[in-house]
Formats: sequence, structure tokens, C-alpha cells
Amino acid sequence: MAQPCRLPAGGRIDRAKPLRLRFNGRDIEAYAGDSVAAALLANGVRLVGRSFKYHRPRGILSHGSDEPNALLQVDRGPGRIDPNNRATVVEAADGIAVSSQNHWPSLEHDLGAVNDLLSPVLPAGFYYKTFMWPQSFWQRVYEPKIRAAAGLGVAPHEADADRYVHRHAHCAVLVVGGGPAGLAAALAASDDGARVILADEQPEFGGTLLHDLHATIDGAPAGDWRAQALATLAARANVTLLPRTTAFGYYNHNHIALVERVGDHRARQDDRRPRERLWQVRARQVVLATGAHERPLVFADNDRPGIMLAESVRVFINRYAVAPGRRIVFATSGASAYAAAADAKAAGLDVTLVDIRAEAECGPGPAMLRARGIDVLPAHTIVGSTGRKAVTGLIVAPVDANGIVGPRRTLACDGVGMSGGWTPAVHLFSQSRGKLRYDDAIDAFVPGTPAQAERSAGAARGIYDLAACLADGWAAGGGAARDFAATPSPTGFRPVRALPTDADAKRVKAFVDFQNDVTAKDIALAVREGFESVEHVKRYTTTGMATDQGKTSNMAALGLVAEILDRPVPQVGTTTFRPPYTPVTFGTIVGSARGALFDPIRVAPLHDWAAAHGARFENVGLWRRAWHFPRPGEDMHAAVRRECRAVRESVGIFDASTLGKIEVVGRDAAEFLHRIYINAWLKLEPGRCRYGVMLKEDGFIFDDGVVARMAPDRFHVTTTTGGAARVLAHMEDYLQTEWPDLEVFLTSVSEQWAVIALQGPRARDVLAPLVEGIDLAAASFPHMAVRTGTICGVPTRLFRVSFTGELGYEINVPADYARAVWEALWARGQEFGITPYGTEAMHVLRAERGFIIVGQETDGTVTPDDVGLGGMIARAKADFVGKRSLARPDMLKPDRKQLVGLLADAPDLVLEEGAQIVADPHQPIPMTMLGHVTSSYWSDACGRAIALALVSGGRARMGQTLHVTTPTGFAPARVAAPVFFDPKGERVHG
Amino acid sequence: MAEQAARRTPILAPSAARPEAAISIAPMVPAARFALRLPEAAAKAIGSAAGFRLDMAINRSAAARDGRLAARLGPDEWLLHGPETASEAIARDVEAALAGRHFALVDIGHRNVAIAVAGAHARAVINGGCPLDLDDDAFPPGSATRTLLGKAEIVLLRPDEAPVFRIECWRSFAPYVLGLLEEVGREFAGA
Amino acid sequence: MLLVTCPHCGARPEIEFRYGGEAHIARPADPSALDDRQWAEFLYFRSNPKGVYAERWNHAHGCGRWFNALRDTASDAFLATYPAGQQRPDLGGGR
Amino acid sequence: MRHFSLRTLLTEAANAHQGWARQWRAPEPKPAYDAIIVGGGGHGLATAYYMAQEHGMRNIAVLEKGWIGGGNTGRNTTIIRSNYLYDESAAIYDHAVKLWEGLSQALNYNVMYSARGVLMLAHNQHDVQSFKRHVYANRLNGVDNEWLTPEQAKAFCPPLNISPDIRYPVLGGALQRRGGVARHDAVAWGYARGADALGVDIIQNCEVTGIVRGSDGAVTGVETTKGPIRTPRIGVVAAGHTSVIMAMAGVRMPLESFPLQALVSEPVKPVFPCVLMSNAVHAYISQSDKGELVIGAGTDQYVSYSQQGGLHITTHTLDAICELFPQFSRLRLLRNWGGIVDVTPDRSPIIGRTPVPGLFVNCGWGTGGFKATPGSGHVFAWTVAKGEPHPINAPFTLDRFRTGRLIDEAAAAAVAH
Ligand SMILES: Cc1cc2nc3c(=O)[nH]c(=O)nc-3n(C[C@H](O)[C@H](O)[C@H](O)COP(=O)(O)OP(=O)(O)OC[C@H]3O[C@@H](n4cnc5c(N)ncnc54)[C@H](O)[C@@H]3O)c2cc1C
Ligand SMILES: NC(=O)c1ccc[n+]([C@@H]2O[C@H](COP(=O)([O-])OP(=O)(O)OC[C@H]3O[C@@H](n4cnc5c(N)ncnc54)[C@H](O)[C@@H]3O)[C@@H](O)[C@H]2O)c1
Ligand SMILES: Cc1cc2nc3c(=O)[nH]c(=O)nc-3n(C[C@H](O)[C@H](O)[C@H](O)COP(=O)(O)O)c2cc1C
Ligand SMILES: [Zn+2]
Repeated sequence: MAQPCRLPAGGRIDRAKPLRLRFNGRDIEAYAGDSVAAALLANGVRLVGRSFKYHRPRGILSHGSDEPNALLQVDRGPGRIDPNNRATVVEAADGIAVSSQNHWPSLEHDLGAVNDLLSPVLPAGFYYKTFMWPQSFWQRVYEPKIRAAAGLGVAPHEADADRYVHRHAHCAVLVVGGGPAGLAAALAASDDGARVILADEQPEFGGTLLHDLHATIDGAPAGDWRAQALATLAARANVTLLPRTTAFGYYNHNHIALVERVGDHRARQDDRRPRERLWQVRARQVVLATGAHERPLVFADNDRPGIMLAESVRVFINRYAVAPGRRIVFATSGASAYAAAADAKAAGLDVTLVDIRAEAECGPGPAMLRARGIDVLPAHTIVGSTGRKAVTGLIVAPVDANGIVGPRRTLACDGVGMSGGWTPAVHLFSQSRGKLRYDDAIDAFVPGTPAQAERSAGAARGIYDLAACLADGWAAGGGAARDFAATPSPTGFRPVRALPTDADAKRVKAFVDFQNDVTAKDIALAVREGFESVEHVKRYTTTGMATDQGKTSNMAALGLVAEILDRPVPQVGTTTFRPPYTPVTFGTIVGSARGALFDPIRVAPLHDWAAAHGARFENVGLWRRAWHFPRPGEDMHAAVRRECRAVRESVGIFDASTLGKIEVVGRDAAEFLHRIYINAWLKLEPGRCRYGVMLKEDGFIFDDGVVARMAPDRFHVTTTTGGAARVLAHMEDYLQTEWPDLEVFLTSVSEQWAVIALQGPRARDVLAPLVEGIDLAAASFPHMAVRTGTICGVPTRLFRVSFTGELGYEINVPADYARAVWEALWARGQEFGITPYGTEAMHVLRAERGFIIVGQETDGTVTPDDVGLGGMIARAKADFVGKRSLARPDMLKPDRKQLVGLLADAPDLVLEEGAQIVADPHQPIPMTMLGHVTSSYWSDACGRAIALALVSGGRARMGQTLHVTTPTGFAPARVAAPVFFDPKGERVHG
Repeated sequence: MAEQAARRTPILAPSAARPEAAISIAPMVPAARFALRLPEAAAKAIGSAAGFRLDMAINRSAAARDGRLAARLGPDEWLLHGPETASEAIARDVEAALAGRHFALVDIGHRNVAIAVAGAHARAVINGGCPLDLDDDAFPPGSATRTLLGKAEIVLLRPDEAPVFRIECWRSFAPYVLGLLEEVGREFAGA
Repeated sequence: MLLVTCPHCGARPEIEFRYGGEAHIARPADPSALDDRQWAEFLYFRSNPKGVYAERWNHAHGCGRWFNALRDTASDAFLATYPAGQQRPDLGGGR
Repeated sequence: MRHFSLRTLLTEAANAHQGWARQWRAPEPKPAYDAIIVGGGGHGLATAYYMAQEHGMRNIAVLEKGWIGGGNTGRNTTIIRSNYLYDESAAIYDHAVKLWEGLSQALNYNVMYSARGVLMLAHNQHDVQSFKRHVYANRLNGVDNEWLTPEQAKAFCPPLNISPDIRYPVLGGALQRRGGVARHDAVAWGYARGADALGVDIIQNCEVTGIVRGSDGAVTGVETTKGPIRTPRIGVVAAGHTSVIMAMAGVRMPLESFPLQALVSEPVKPVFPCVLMSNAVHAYISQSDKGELVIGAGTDQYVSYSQQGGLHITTHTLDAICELFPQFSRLRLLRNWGGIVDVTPDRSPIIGRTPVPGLFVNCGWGTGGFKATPGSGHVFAWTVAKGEPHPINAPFTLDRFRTGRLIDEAAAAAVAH
């Protein structure tokens, strides 16, 4: 029979919309509105998983996000498979396939269940005491075994096929939780037009009202009140309703993160829609109306499939029209289970209720139930259960006021609803750093002093009566005090830790943390071994560390600790609540930041041209730069050789646009640069350029670049590609905070100006026909000069500079014109064999001339003198950024690492960059290292390999032979001057 | 001899905005843009320069004649905006108006790219990456500020009553900014 | 993510800002007059208290201005923000 | 001390585990000790253990303001490696790795040191150069570290995405096979149990609120929430709180304390065999023996003692994780927490004497000191016991910030470019 456990009527499911899913390969029929858990129960499925450690058969414990047991893999198609989904929150959708986890070979027959038999030797923390011999076995034998046994589901193997997005939002009031308290809060808060967001993690708003069939509010059935409230809220333009949205993190300054499930509940994913959306809300006021979690009872074998929370039994019956069993025993220490029992009876089920409390303590509940024909056994404890893959009976026994347990008796049943009282969901409050307060009357921690603009309301604050919840919510939403009339809720419970038993408590398995298989005796053991802090107990036993983060177990665990230590509960305290409230997919948090949107890919104006001309690119920071331009059949080495040759012999063209550029303007511009750079700037003439080096205050090289004086009060500063942003930030910092009196303004023009470097003996010939208004003759436009004019009719700042050692120009043009200018140069240069070159050739060319690259020859520990630029320091300057640090004792040592050239004895051996240098390769390890190779290339121009290196006392070692590491050993190399080509630097003047 | 002025190759091809669509994300045509820096006190004293109002509150913009606009991004910083063809005129006029003062006028016409985001879901799409409150109360017409969109810095403007937002970013970030907006906007496209 | 009140722009999300460490450590007018110990104090040594801290923030992705703030490093609550160059406000009440 | 072994475990199983004793005592503080260690993290407890074990100092106490191991020891991603660039660093971290290798046996407490290999990915040319520099330097220092091609990296870490089409393709990696992880809590507990057995008093819920000094300036004791205690020697090992405690003695430190976050996913069956680090994209990941992916995030930018940070920091890290492992996008974040790390200007620790006689400090381990725990405790024990540094920690002075003789691993690890 299909859906044998479906009740014939009732529920909020849509019987007109049947659907079908699969569980472990079997067809499961369900209706729209079902959760997977409801669908499984409707089909008589009880056993849905195996526990973490002992592989105990497990069923469904709860109906909501606190579920620790029923974790399933869900398969929604390729790239859409994931583990550890709580069956109680996954909505049934047509075509999804779900399966159980953590067993082999099958759910029914799981060999891992031997662990249950071995459990006497596997108590909390057993692994700290063993697996130590022989030493090597830990990693080779024990650990792999432990790892394979642990873990729950199987991680996906395919890339996620779904999309995720983010949304930032602001509101006056964010209400979390749409039960009676939250609805009332939202109504009150939105009354005057203020922006209100109401979020609830369930598909429908209403919280407990969704399954409370009998209560009335202000004279109307609670369901009607709920519908009315929702209609009112939906009609208000200032209200945003977010169903299926879990608030999972409460961060500083009322920043709340929520995840909205947009796609999974739909049968077919519409590709335009994201699967999930991360909301980041900044709220002026937050109302937490997150309800309370029911506590399981701790007794032997309280984990059998079919044993559930009492309120969950009620939810399955009333909301999903599912009978979790035909003969149900409710076991309780409090009042709320009586309502569940009454509803179960009303649904036609066979019901018995066992209450640990004496009859006198039970209030009107027993009479009410007996009047309905329900057997009520007050003053009874639960000492066990029967059954294995499904509960078949609950073993109860009378218990007197002194805890003396009488004879056992088994109540045959196929379902149990247990209730050990309630725990307010204070997770978000606590995350917000609010201080919790222990309320003895309800044996629970409740919100105390808030740390942010926050109010808790309703059951989240330990208020369990419906009318009181409504009034509390209304007030939290800022409403003027008002009363709600509602059916009184049966409330109150007696806190019990582990139920009294006649068995040897030291030996039974009474579960506290279901998922992690932590029992009451594990907690006792931890305390016995000195783990007295509740945080230690958590870590030693792993209680509260499972995917439910202790929602059902924390109170029991800390209660047990308090009991054993005989300390009041507040002295034991709780463990720390941390985000997320329920597990959140990485995808949600990542949002759109995937693939091309992971990090911006910055490309220069000539990127497309380079791509079309076969460039291979390299990543430099966020930039993608042309690395080299291989021709068909060429490898990188050949391409770079050809590119270098073209520059040395004729002309090469290079996209240098990524250079940072800063326009420094104002009367004090020169003075400002004078303080920022190590060298002198006051006397630089307009129209001239100078190479500058800047330090951080600690004296180490920070950046370098050519600076041009465009006018007395205007400089064009260039920085390294990677340094652009931080150099500007560094300059702004000094300008604003140290020297606010200087009249200087800084503007980034890195992307205003594209830079085309035209380098080589024929550079002028290529350039000349395209330029107007600039006399290119060497005499009037010498090396290290700058001119303005036009090129191809567009304005240019034309620099005569060279990072290659050849006659060269850097042609700055407004970025959108770069492509046209480049193409014009390209056309002009054809007759000279103009060759595009990439960053690699650029590196070789500059190394041949011994020019440093900040970040390659330097690493944040290198001073100007170390790289041979000590001479640049303007001695006359009293101060510049970093100057004082250069006078520290360690900066003056003769054995500092200094930049030198290195020539391997084997001329064609290209040493490895990063290779270490020693004087004696035969010394014992650890060896004394003298330095390392910073740059190393094959140089056609030199006809041999060349390298730059930082070597201790290097300048005093000229001509010495040192030994450089290679992948296989050492290679001898001679220390030389760090200039390999055109040592006098004459070619730039050509 | 240069035969003719080189043509412009913007990084994003401009397209027409469709404010009536549920969402419209359209790169805009090139424009004239300047970063103007001027001490706060001077701005207060002169009120406006070359037709650009300068003494508005920080993070506010003001339209000027001929499709021009000044947005105050900080105490001493304005973004001046106008049609592409007005570039030289703006430079000339502002230089003239501020002559003798301490100021910086820097052409950033090619540094920035603009994207217009319009339509009923414009705010939702921008808030897909921008953390600011774009509600009318918090970001009324005339607002202009530097902020972030995902991992890119942007200037976000809402020049006037029209429900059209303008996002300015640096050139090399434009493909990312457009890509992020389109990705977030997919949900609403064609809706 | 903190909500930082820029003196010019109002409350903005922290990601628009760059942190600048302890405030009111002025660069010495004449660094060469300091001995190595004093220079190291300036460069590296910080009060790093658990409690109220005067610190520098830059509204990098906003108005670009540096300013100072008093923040309680135990609670992360801002007590005041004020322009660079101004004295640390006296909040009274000790600490 | 009851010996831990399979035999005792079996014996106790028969006895329903009723016979296990406390792993360490809960003594009340004595009026005076020969030395006091402030901070019951791994470093502090290890220090006390080695002081007792190797230097015969038994009349000593560890004072912990909360529960032992509750600081960064209990909240770190447990990455252990020693492939640091500079000789000084390689020496101290490798000293630690050598101790890790036999630590379970030495303490008779399984700290689950798992040398599964730490792979650091290179994503750009600069990384390649920098990593090779490390590989070569390590080799000459006797520290294992090898260069892997992308294919070799993939073979070592099969989930890795080495497609050349991702945002930052993997260009290779540096692998230290002796690197790995350990069970962080067990490290604290194991040292505590060992120290306790040697007579060390481990006093929890005892916060040091003042440092008492005599007329000559030397320390004479501490004030605590459990009253004053006299002692001529204090070793401060308080990680994020170092500045606060040193201020009690009037000493200002070159430290800033930042929140550093970490997170775990829901547990899954073994998918991730090694430890993987990518500095360029900011991803640090391994899988615990329990099954969660353990992921390290970055620091928040501001000083804070809140053990809590912003969501954007977590986001940044998960962006990177999902870029390298797009299949993990459907896994779920289970828990996200923060610690307080004490960061020095050169990212290397400070271990040694202070300007105050009798006051010693071991701090500045910042985001990476768990791996050093045994080594750090070992040399600091020497330092406090003998009043002078062990040769291995001699370079890690406070004075280096005056002389400029920094040990700048951060610069070496390529933050510039
Ligand atoms: C998220 C995160 C990830 C990390 N990942 C790694 C990693 O992968 N690998 C790695 O090597 N390192 C890592 N680290 C760093 C590492 O955790 C620390 O360097 C190391 O654990 C420090 O150990 P400790 O014993 O010095 O400090 P802690 O464990 O913090 O111990 C200091 C103790 O001092 C106590 N204390 C403070 N003030 C007082 C007082 N007044 N009185 C008494 N007691 C006091 C504290 O309560 C604390 O228990 C990480 C850190 C964090 C936060
Ligand atoms: N009889 C008793 O002892 C007892 C005990 C507890 C509760 N109750 C009843 O429960 C009701 C309490 O009303 P209420 O409004 O306080 O709670 P509620 O349980 O009715 O509603 C709470 C809502 O918050 C949602 N929620 C929880 N955490 C969330 C999160 N992080 N993000 C998004 N949504 C979240 C839940 O899905 C739920 O819908 C009353 O009817 C009361 O009588 C009775
Ligand atoms: C390596 C490691 C693994 C962890 N694994 C888990 C886990 O499986 N489940 C869990 O809830 N927490 C886990 N945690 C986090 C701790 O619960 C806790 O958040 C952390 O120790 C910080 O303490 P606090 O959150 O109490 O401040 C782990 C922590 C570390 C350091
Ligand atoms: Zn601002």
C-alpha cells in the first residue's frame, strides 16, 4: 500500500499534488508540502541512518533543524549531490533521490555495527590512551582506519552545478522567526511604515501555529489569526517576507547573515534562479523570536528508530498527516506532551502517556487525557526500550519520590514521543555577545543583557504560554503594551538529567548527543578524569560537536556535569555558541565569486591585441600580462630569445600599461616627493625624469619607478604594477596624517594612461612619423626626458626612458586610444621587424643591464645599499621616510647581503632562481648560506647565462667562486659585477 | 605625420539602457571626467566653478548645464562629469575659474567606465555586491559615493529622480563589474 | 563586519575601510635625534590594550580620508570617531 | 600517573571505566613557587613540563585564566611544518618537528601527530621563485622540502584542481612530507598530565591580574583572581594577551593582537589526504580524523580581544577553497570561530628575557605557533630555568627590533609582490 502511515485527512500537505522521490533505491510517494522525513514516515520507513561511532540504527528524532540522526545524501542530478542533509528540513520534491549514509554494505546490514559491541573499549577519549605502539603504526595503520570509520556522508566529487548569489539589505527591524512571537513582532514593527524583514527557516510562517490545531487567538482559531497576520504583512510594502530563510550568524554591530533557500524545493531547477542566496542584513533593531527546542530524555537505548520528540510526533500528525506509529507511548517530564498525546489520540492512534512526575505534580493533564481514554502512568521512569531497527516497546517502571525504581514493565509500541522539557534557542542572542542568564524556574539559559540593539521574544526567551508569546513579540516589535487572548498553553516541566533506572548506569547506553554517540557515562567518565570545564567535557567527549551543534543535547550534557560535580548549573555554564546556527553551504557564502568572478581579472588596453597575436599570459597580482609571444613551433625559451634579440637589434614593442601612475599636483609636490623618496627632487627640471626609490619607515625598499616633472607643480609618478595601490595609500597616509600642511593632491592615473614601450635602436624611426609637436632629436629630447605632444592625433606624455638599456620611449596615451596607437606603431614598425615582447623578455633585458625588480631582487628585507643603490641617497637630506632606520646597527653590517652578478662556470647553465649560495659545498649540514639567486636567465646578448644574486658581503667577493645549489647538487659560479651588457650604459643615448 | 586622430576602443561596448525592463545593465558611452581636488574651505568660499556646483554635502551630486555633473566624493574631492566632447572645455573653464588657488584637476576620462543599471530590480542587483543601503531614504536622488561592488571599487551615483543608477569603475575592473551585475541580474532578466 | 562611522560619510561597512593601527604615534620631527631604542619604540611598540584603544582608520573605498576612532577592543564597540590631528576625546568615566 | 595502554584500556573496560583517575590534579595555589608560568596553552604547559622534566624544577605552577588549552591551542588549524626560510626559524621549528615525532610516546598520550605532508601551492612566477628559495634553503638546513610539478601536486592531493583555466592556476608546489597535523586538545592535555605527574601545579580559572616587583625592579610575585602568589621567576606565555600581562610589569611590546578565524565543514568520509596551503589565494585546508574539513581563514584587520571576527573574512577564504576545490561548494560550514593572535612586526616570535629581571616572555607566534609547541616549550623551559636563552631561541630577542636584526619570514614568504 502506498503511504501506509498517511492519515486519511488533515495536515497542511497538498494531496492534489502527489510526487515521487527515491530512498535507497525505493520509490517513495509523497505530497507537496511534505518534508523528506514526513514522506519517509508516511511510507513506513523508520530506519534512516547509522550513528557516527557505534553505527547504531537510527531513525528520525525531530521535525526540524535540530535533527541529529536522520542525515541523508540528496541527489538532484549531476553536480547536485550532497551529503548530511537533515531529512526533517529537506522538502520533498519530485524526482530527488535520497539515501542513507555511514554504513557498509547496507543500511540494514552494517558491519560497522561491531563497534556497538566493542563499545566497552571505545569510551570517550579512548584514542588518546592507545594506538601509540609501535610508533609508526599510528600513521600507517590506526589513523587510516579511524579516518575511514569516521565522517558521515560522502563529499561530492563533481564541481557544484548550482549558482549562488548575495544580497545586502538594511532595515529598521529584522525579525528572526515567524512563530506567534515573531509574527506579532513584525506586525507591531511594521505598523508605522518602518522597513521590516521577517525571516523564518521553514517553508511556511507560523512556527508552532502550523501544528497547533486547537488554540484560539483573540477568539479565532490560531490558524486563522496566522493567516490574517500574514496577509496583513504581505500587503505592507515596507515588509519583506523571507520564508525558507535561516538567520545563521549574528555578527558585530547588528550585521546578520541569513541563507535563503531559493531553488532546492522546486522540482526542476530553473537555471536563472540561484540555489541559495546569502542575505547580509544590517538592522537597526533585531528581534529574535526563534522559539525553543525540545529536550530528549536520557535513558538506556533512547535512540531506537521510532523514538522521537513528543512535539515532533505532534507535528508529523497535525502538519503532515503522518502517523509516526500506530501505538505511541509518550514519555515526559512536563506538560506540553499532554497536548501531543491528545492530538495523537484524536488522530485515531493508540496512546499511552508516562510521566516521570508524581500525579500531584502533573496538573490537569492526566485528567484531560484519561477523559479521552488515554492511559496515563505518572511517577514512572523509563529504563529502556526494545527493538533494534525500530522500537517495539518502551520499558517503564514506577519510581518513587526517593528515586527508588520499582518493577519493570514493557509497553509495546511502535512509536515513542519523549519530552524532557524545553531549551530556548538562544544561539543568535549568544552569538551577538549577549550575556545569558540561567533561569532556575525553567531550567534554562535565557537571554540576559543584550550587547547590541536586540530583543528576544517568546519561547526564545523562555516564555512558553501562547498569549504571553504574542504579547512579548508585540512588545519586542515596538508595539504599545497590549494583551492577547489565547488558549492557555500547558507549560512547565521537571528538569531531569538521566532518568532514574534500576540498571547499572555505568553500563547502559543512554544517549545525550545522538549523532556523536555520546552517552551519559561518557560524560561521567570525562568528569572523573578531571575534565570539569564544560568546554573540556565537550572536547573530550565530542558532545555538542556534531552537525546539530548540540541543539538537542547541550542542556542534558551540562546538566549532567552540574549534577556530577554538585555545582549549580550556571556555575558550569554553557559552551560557546558560534555561527552558523545550522550548517550553511560553502556555495552560499561564496556567492558569485567563482570562476571569472572569483577575483577581478584586470587586463590592460592591449590585452585583446596580444591575445590575438598568440601571447601567453601570466598573472601578476590581479593583472593578466602578456608573458611572451611564441610563434608556432616556438617554446618559451625560443620566443624570449627572439623577442630580446629584436629589442637589442631593431625594435620591440611592449605593453607597460599596468605600471602604477600617480599625478602629484601642488605647490609642495617636489617637497613631498623629496620626503617620500630616498633621492633628491627639488632641483629636477620640468621636462626631466628621474628614477626614484622609496622605503617604508623601517628602511627597506618599498617601491621604485620613474618620476617625471611635468610642470613646476605637477609630477607624473610611476610605480611597480603590484605597488600601485599601496604606494598611493602610503603617500596619502603621510600626506594626510604627517604633513597635512603640504599643498599637494594625489590622483591615481594608472588606468588613465596606457603605456606603450617602444625599445630598440630603431625606436625613433618607428615613432617619428606618428608624433607631432615633439622634437625627437637626441639633443633636444635626451634620455630621461619627458615631452607632451600628440601621437596619431591624440595627446601623449612621451617619456624617453629605458628599462631595457636600449634607446627607448614609453608612450603614454589615454587608455582607449592605446589600441589605435599601438596598431599604428605596429604598421610603421613592420619594415624594421617590430616585435612584440612580453614580461619575460623584459625581465631578461633589464637583468642584462643589472636593473632591479622590486619584489624579485628585494623582498622587504633589502635596503638601497644592499642592491647597490646607496649612492642614490641624497646625503644632504635631513630626513626622508625610512632614513632613520638605515642607521640602525644591523643595517650597517658589512656582511649584509649585497646584489652581485653571478656567472656559472658552465656558461650555458641557467641557475635556478631561488637557488642558495655557499662557499663550501662540502661542509656539513646545516650549511652556512651566503645568499640566493634572485634572477637568472639565458642571455643572447651576452652569449651565456647570467644571474643576479644577493650575497653576504657580496661586493667584497668579486671574482670569488661560490657554489650554487642545483636540483641535483651544486654548480660553481663566479661573483661578478651585476651589469652584464653595455656596462657604461651608452646605448640608451642612441 | 599622423593621418587622423586615433579612434577610441572602450573596454566595454556601450549599449542602450532599457529602464522599462525588469533589469537593464548597460555600459555607457565614453564621457569626459575629471578628478577635481580643492581644499574644503575654498570650495565653500567659491560655491561653484565653471558651472559645477562644489559646495554640496559630501556624497551628493549636482547637475550642471549641458549634461554636466559634479559629484562630491570627499571633503576635498569631486568627480566632474560631462559629454565626451566637452572635455577640453571643462578643463579650460575649471582651470580658469580656479586659477591662483591650490587645486588639482586631473583628466580621468579614460580611467573610468560607466555602467547604467535600471529597472525595477536595479537595487536588488546592485545590492548583490554593494553593501550600502540604496533605499530612497538612505540614498535619495542626487546621491553619489565611492563604495564597493563585490571585489571592485566603484563610484555609485543616482543622478536624479529616474530609477537609474550609474556605476563608475576603473577601466580594468569593468568586465568584472559588468559580469557580476549580469550574473546577479540573471534571476530577473526577462522576468 | 564592523560598522564604522566616518566623520565625513557616516556609518559605513568595515570593508570600505583600511585599518591603520594605533593612533597618536606622531612621526618624530627629527628622527635622527632619536636613539635606536626610541626609534624602535616609534616603529614597532604598541600599547595593544584590552579596552579602549585610539586607532587610525582610512575610508579607503569612500571619501579616502584618514581619521581616528576610540574603540573598545574587548567588545569591538566604537566609542567615538574624530578627524586625524585632533586630540583623543576625553570620554570621562575613567579607563 | 596511570599508564595509558591498550592493556589498561581493556582492564578498565571490564571495570566500566570506573578506575580512571584525574588526568591532572586541581590544586589550590600555594603561597609561593620557584617559578610561575602564566598561560595554560600548549606552549605554557610544555614549558612547565620540560622545566620539571629536564631542569628538575618541580615547585612550579601554571596559571590559566580559563581552562587549559582554551586559547589558541584549542582553536587552531593544527598545521605543523618546519620549512621556514631563515636559519633561525628553520632551527626552532625543526626542533619542534623532531619532538612531535616522538611526542605521543614521550607523554604516553596519543597526540595523533600525523605527518601526512604539507603542500604549499605556487600560483605565480613569484611564488615559484620564492618556494624554490625555501626548498633550497631548507635542504641545506637539513629540513625536508621538495618542489612538485602541478601533476605531482595533483597526485599527492587528488582533489586539487590543476586546470590551467582557473583564476590562479597551480604552477607547482613545495611539499614537506614530515609536516602534518596533530590533535590540538590532546597536546594541551598530554603536557598537562605529564607536568602534573612531575609535580607541577596546574591551576585553572586563575587569572593573573598583576605582576609584583621588588624595590630593585625584579619580579617578586603575581596577583591573581585566586590571591597573590610569590615567585622570583615568571614566564609569560599568554599568546594574544601578552601585551596585557606585560603592561602589568610596565613593559610595552612590539605586538598587536588580531582575531584570526577558522572553520570546519560537516564531517565527510576521507576526501582530503594532506594539508594544503595556498598563501596567494589564502586557503589552508586539511581534514581531521573525525571527518570535518578544517579550514584556516585570515585575520580581521583591527586589534581585538573578542575571539570573533567578520563574515567577510570567512567568505574570502571559502572563495579560495571553492576555486581550488569546486566540488566542495556543496559542503556545509559547521562552525566558525576565532582566536586572538599576537603578531610581531617580523612575524617571528619573541622568546627570552625582558627588561624586567625575573620576567621572561614567549610570545609573538601569531598565526603559526601551534607547530612550534614542543620546541618552544623546550627552549623556553631552558631559558626560564637557566635565566639565559637556549642557543635555538637566542636570536629571537626583543632587542632585535632595536638593532634591526629582524627575522622577517613574512617578507620572505613573498608579501611584497
Ligand atoms: C584560528 C587559528 C588558526 C591557527 N592555525 C595554526 C596552524 O595551523 N598552525 C600553527 O602552527 N599555528 C596556528 N595558529 C597559531 C597557534 O594557535 C598559536 O600560535 C599557539 O597555539 C599559541 O599557543 P600558546 O600556548 O602560546 O597560546 P594559547 O593557547 O593561546 O595559550 C595562552 C593561554 O594564556 C591564557 N591567559 C591569557 N591571559 C592570562 C592571564 N592574565 N592569566 C592567566 N592566563 C592567561 C589564555 O587563557 C590561554 O589559555 C592558529 C591560531 C588561530 C587562532
Ligand atoms: N507548552 C510548552 O511548554 C511550550 C514550550 C515551548 C514553546 N511552546 C509554544 O511555542 C510557541 C512559541 O512561539 P514562538 O513564536 O516563540 O516560537 P515558535 O517556535 O512558534 O516559532 C519560532 C520560529 O522561528 C523559526 N526559527 C528558529 N530559528 C530560526 C533561525 N535561526 N532563522 C530563521 N528562523 C528561525 C522557526 O522555524 C519557527 O518557525 C507558543 O505557541 C508556545 O506556546 C510551548
Ligand atoms: C582542529 C579543530 C577541529 C574542530 N572540529 C570541530 C567539530 O568537528 N565540530 C565542532 O563543533 N567544532 C569543532 N571545532 C571547533 C570547536 O568546537 C571550537 O569552536 C573551537 O575550539 C573554538 O572554541 P569556541 O568556539 O568554544 O570559542 C574544531 C576546532 C579545531 C581547532
Ligand atoms: Zn568617508
